[in-house]
Amino acid sequence: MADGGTTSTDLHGAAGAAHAGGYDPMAAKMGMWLFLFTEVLLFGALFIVYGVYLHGFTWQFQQGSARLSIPVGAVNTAILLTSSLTMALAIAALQRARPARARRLLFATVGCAGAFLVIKAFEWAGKFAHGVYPGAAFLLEQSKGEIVFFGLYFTMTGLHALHVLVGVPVILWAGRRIRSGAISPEHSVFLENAGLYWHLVDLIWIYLFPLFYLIS
Amino acid sequence: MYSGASEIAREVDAAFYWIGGICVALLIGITAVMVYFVIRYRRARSPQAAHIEGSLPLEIGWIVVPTILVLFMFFKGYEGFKLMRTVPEDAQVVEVVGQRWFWTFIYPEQGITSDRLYAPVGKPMKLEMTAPVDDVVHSLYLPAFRVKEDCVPGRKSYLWFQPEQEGRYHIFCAEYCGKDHSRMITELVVLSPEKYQAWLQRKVEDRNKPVVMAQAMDPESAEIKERDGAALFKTYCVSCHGAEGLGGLVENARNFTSLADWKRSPKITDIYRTLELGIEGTQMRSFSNLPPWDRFALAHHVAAFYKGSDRPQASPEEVEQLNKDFRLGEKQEPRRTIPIEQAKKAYVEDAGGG
Amino acid sequence: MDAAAGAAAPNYLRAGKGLASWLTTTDHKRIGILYLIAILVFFLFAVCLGLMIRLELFSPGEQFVGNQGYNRILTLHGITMIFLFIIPSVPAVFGNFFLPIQIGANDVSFPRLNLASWYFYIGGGLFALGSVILGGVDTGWTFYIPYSADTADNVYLPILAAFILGWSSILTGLNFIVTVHRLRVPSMPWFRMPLFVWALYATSWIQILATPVVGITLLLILLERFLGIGIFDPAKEGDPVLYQHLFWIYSHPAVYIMVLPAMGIVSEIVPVFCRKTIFGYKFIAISSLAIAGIGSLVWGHHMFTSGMADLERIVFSLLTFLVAIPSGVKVFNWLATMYKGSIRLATPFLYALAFIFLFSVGGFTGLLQGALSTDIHIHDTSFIVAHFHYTMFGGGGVMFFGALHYWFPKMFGRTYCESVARWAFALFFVGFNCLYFPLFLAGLAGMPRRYADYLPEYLVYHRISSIGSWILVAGIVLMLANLLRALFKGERAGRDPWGGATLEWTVPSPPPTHQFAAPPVVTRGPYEYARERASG
Amino acid sequence: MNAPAQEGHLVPCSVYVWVWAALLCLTAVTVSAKYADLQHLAIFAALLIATVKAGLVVLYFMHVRFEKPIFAVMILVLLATYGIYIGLTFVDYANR
Repeated sequence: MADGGTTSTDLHGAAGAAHAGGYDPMAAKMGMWLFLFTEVLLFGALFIVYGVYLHGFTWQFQQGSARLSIPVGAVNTAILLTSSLTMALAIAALQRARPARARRLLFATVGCAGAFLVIKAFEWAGKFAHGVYPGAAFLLEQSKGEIVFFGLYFTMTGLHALHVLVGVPVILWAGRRIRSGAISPEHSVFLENAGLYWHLVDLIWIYLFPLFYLIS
Repeated sequence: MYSGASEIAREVDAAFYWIGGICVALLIGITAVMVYFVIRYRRARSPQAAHIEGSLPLEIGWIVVPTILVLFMFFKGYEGFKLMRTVPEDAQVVEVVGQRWFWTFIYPEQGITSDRLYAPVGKPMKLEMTAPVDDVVHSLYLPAFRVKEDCVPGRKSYLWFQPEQEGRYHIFCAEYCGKDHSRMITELVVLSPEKYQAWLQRKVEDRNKPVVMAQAMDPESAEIKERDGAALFKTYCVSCHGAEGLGGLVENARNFTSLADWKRSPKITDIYRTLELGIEGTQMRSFSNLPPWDRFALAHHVAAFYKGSDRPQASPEEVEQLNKDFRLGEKQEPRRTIPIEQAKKAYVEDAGGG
Repeated sequence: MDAAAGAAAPNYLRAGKGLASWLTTTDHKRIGILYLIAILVFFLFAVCLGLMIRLELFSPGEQFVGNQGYNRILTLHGITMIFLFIIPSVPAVFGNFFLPIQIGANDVSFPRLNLASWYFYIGGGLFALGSVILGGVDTGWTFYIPYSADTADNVYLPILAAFILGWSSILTGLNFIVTVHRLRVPSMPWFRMPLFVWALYATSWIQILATPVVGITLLLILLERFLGIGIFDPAKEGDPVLYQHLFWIYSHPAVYIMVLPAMGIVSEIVPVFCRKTIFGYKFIAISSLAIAGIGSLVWGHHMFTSGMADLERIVFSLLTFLVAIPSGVKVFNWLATMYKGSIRLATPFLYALAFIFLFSVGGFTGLLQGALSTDIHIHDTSFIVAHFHYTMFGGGGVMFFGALHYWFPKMFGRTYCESVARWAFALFFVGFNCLYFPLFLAGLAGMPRRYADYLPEYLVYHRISSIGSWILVAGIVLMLANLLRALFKGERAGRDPWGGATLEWTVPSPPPTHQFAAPPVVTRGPYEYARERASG
Repeated sequence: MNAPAQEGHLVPCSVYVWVWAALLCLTAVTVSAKYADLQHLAIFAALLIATVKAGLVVLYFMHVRFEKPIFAVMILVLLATYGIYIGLTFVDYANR
């Protein structure tokens, strides 16, 4: 890279490479970060909604929170944190030119994602079985703040689960590209970006967990 | 612009003149300089441009001076706003409900309602506003008094004004609320204190006038004829049921020209019942705020849309049942049976819960 | 001289043949042209809707579309003009075409993503048009809750349209930011960038930081309608005002997405036609960032009557006034640039002058709306309608056409008929003021906005305004006809017809697909004329 | 910046493991803090811990500590903007 990390403030050095149609991982990474910003704000808007209603319905939110199982949430948190570790280690392994190890770590990440989704599915199914879902007669009988609490719970954890779900094929695709050699220690930005995305999914959960499970 | 009709209006107008004056002066200045430069420095007269890169003092100048100007403008706007939000202690409270697509003004002390806002000269009026929780956002706008505030479903808002002379003033809905937004117009009627008291008195008596069932059931009776069912229909019903009573202007609004599929029956007694209770789960809400006689007049007007002669008639038992259910024959205490009970309850719960 | 260069490498228009070569192109210039075509089509569609609005308001009472028809037309006019015309107009067309050239690059950082943005745009546009086929939508472009959760009209399509268009906008912004950071030629430090690039850079940040908020908010409406989650439903004690907060967190900064790039173009045009370097380059550059920053602090001024806390209204009023200052800095610097210039009154410069005037009218009337007491009177009246048409159309729209005239020779290699262009401009300018100025007066007299019908006392304002709309449309038609004719029959344009000094004027007209065989070397600021050529 | 030869700062794997361990510990802390009687401070304590965790993820897992400063600057722009959104919204709700 023309960049070479020689200047710390100016990042224009890659022009030469780009003129030759070159590979500019710094651009790709910057683009990924900017994309993640939009994800942060997507959830960020929901966190604002959450904050406003927590302020207005503190007591009802606590009631709603009491209906959620802390052990389930805590286990899911641990699983996601672990998946982030395996993801980081996978990138480290690739950088040390150990693609097989990197792929194994990626599969571990996918395994964690699967476990997370399965637990989440059981959790939701349990809620549904108890009549806690938007529009359910049982929920409509509860205090108004609880309806909003569960409206937010399903919206936010649902959107988060959707992000986990999207992450799985991305990681599998990265694994495939490692095998085919398209991702190599020299051309690893796709994997790094997948990692950034995955860590963001983890990061959002880090906030979702206490806000929904731990306020009762 | 309307002539200012109150102290708030004068305060707002003063802000308009200050801010607008500064703006117009600046706009004229900018435009004049621009036009002058274009003429003075056109290529024919000024073939060679000077090389000027900038000037720090000028830049600082046109950052600092506008900053001072806009802070002054902010302050001017703030002054009038403070006045708008400081309600005098002796203000008379009128509750306002905005609904699709009419206004209801409730005088809580007298327990009466009106589709127009009446106010006495010289008395500060505080409007406490809301909208039913199943309705949409409206906004009460009194241009002559320069005041406006949204009626948000399930929440309360307020504004106040003090009329200074008798007259009639427009009230608009300023927040887009759907089909008949542009027809959600009513009036503020400012009366002398004596006339205002007389108006209140008349409304209270009307509200409490016992119903004589025999007359109420007869469309040709003097009492029913005297009350203008057509005008009431135009105010409260037309926007959903249409001037021809064909309905369908909002979802499931009934067609009055047919006898088929009435939720209750098309008998006068059941139309009255619907006016009293509304129909759950639809936009048809209770009109129990209207005086009972008005409701009968309205019921007869609605019934008259069906031109056939086979309209089912209420039996004497049914008439008596209606009388008993709503105690129509008794002289009624001033009461606050108003369509927004529900909305208010929701609000109270909300305030308590928060 | 560009004949020789043209012979060496085919220009981008001729680089591939057939529709497929256009629909699969990753050339930023071709994508710019794709946007131009689509945006003009949507613009003309929305102009027709606007004409219908003015016809309905020609007289009080129902004219020909009725209340509900009016509400639907008004909504579609708003959605189309805002999401499909004015937000993407300058960045997607001229940003795509000229941003890479102006910084000496051969393309944006992510060319394929760039094409994907265009497809997102078209997809969103089709969704919006699809809602017409399904009978239209009557929520207003703001989709205010609870109305949007309650109306019987199909709001799914336009909301999905807005969501998809939001992503198109985000991806374009993302692409531009990375491009500016990574692909500037090494000899162009930040403060040698053309001011158009600065403006686009600031705009891109707004696109990234504000758009997601409205995206998720609109999705919440869908969830509300579909599942009844109750987040905004007053019957479940949701708060409609919170929706308004979230909506305006995006939609106020969106105003600067519409107008910042236009300001960038004015900053390009003014020095070129004055043959003089721009006055206070750094202040104009920084003021773009300042507007972008302060623009995210002021959304609440759309809600002064919504029942927000009084303190919140005061805070937002104060912050609103701050945004006037960087805008003022720009206007004053443009005026100072004209001082002792050598002004050539060509069509692009006329548009720039019109921008300065119209945007000033819009800006100054904005101050009346920023002040609390005056805004409470004019909020939701036709004063607001006049104000935002002066800023959006008089700002963003006018400079879209200004840019079209300025860069037309570069984009298509041909020049248009100057005298016809001036006549069209005159009609445009007269019609514009005739159309929108009376609405200020009507608003001051209390005429609420979004009224399909009105009291007879407002007749005179509406009558003049409706007549103005015909003059304006005549101007637009004449302008576009002139450009269309030039496309086929215009004279060949040279490399640098205006005597511009930014990098796009150093490449042939139209540019070849790879405009720079080697990275150009920039040795001076973008507008330094006085030391070199005497005339263009 | 990814090619090992140029990077010059391959992060030792042990760092990741330590961060992971810290994250798990903090999760345990936040769960147990719930049972400590913190009253209305609880939510702030939970948010504080979550923010520390988020900081660890961003700095180490997401490599911001080892990237060029421009990334940190951009993240600060994001946080400032989001802070404005929250702050100005709450000026309203805290004063209703």
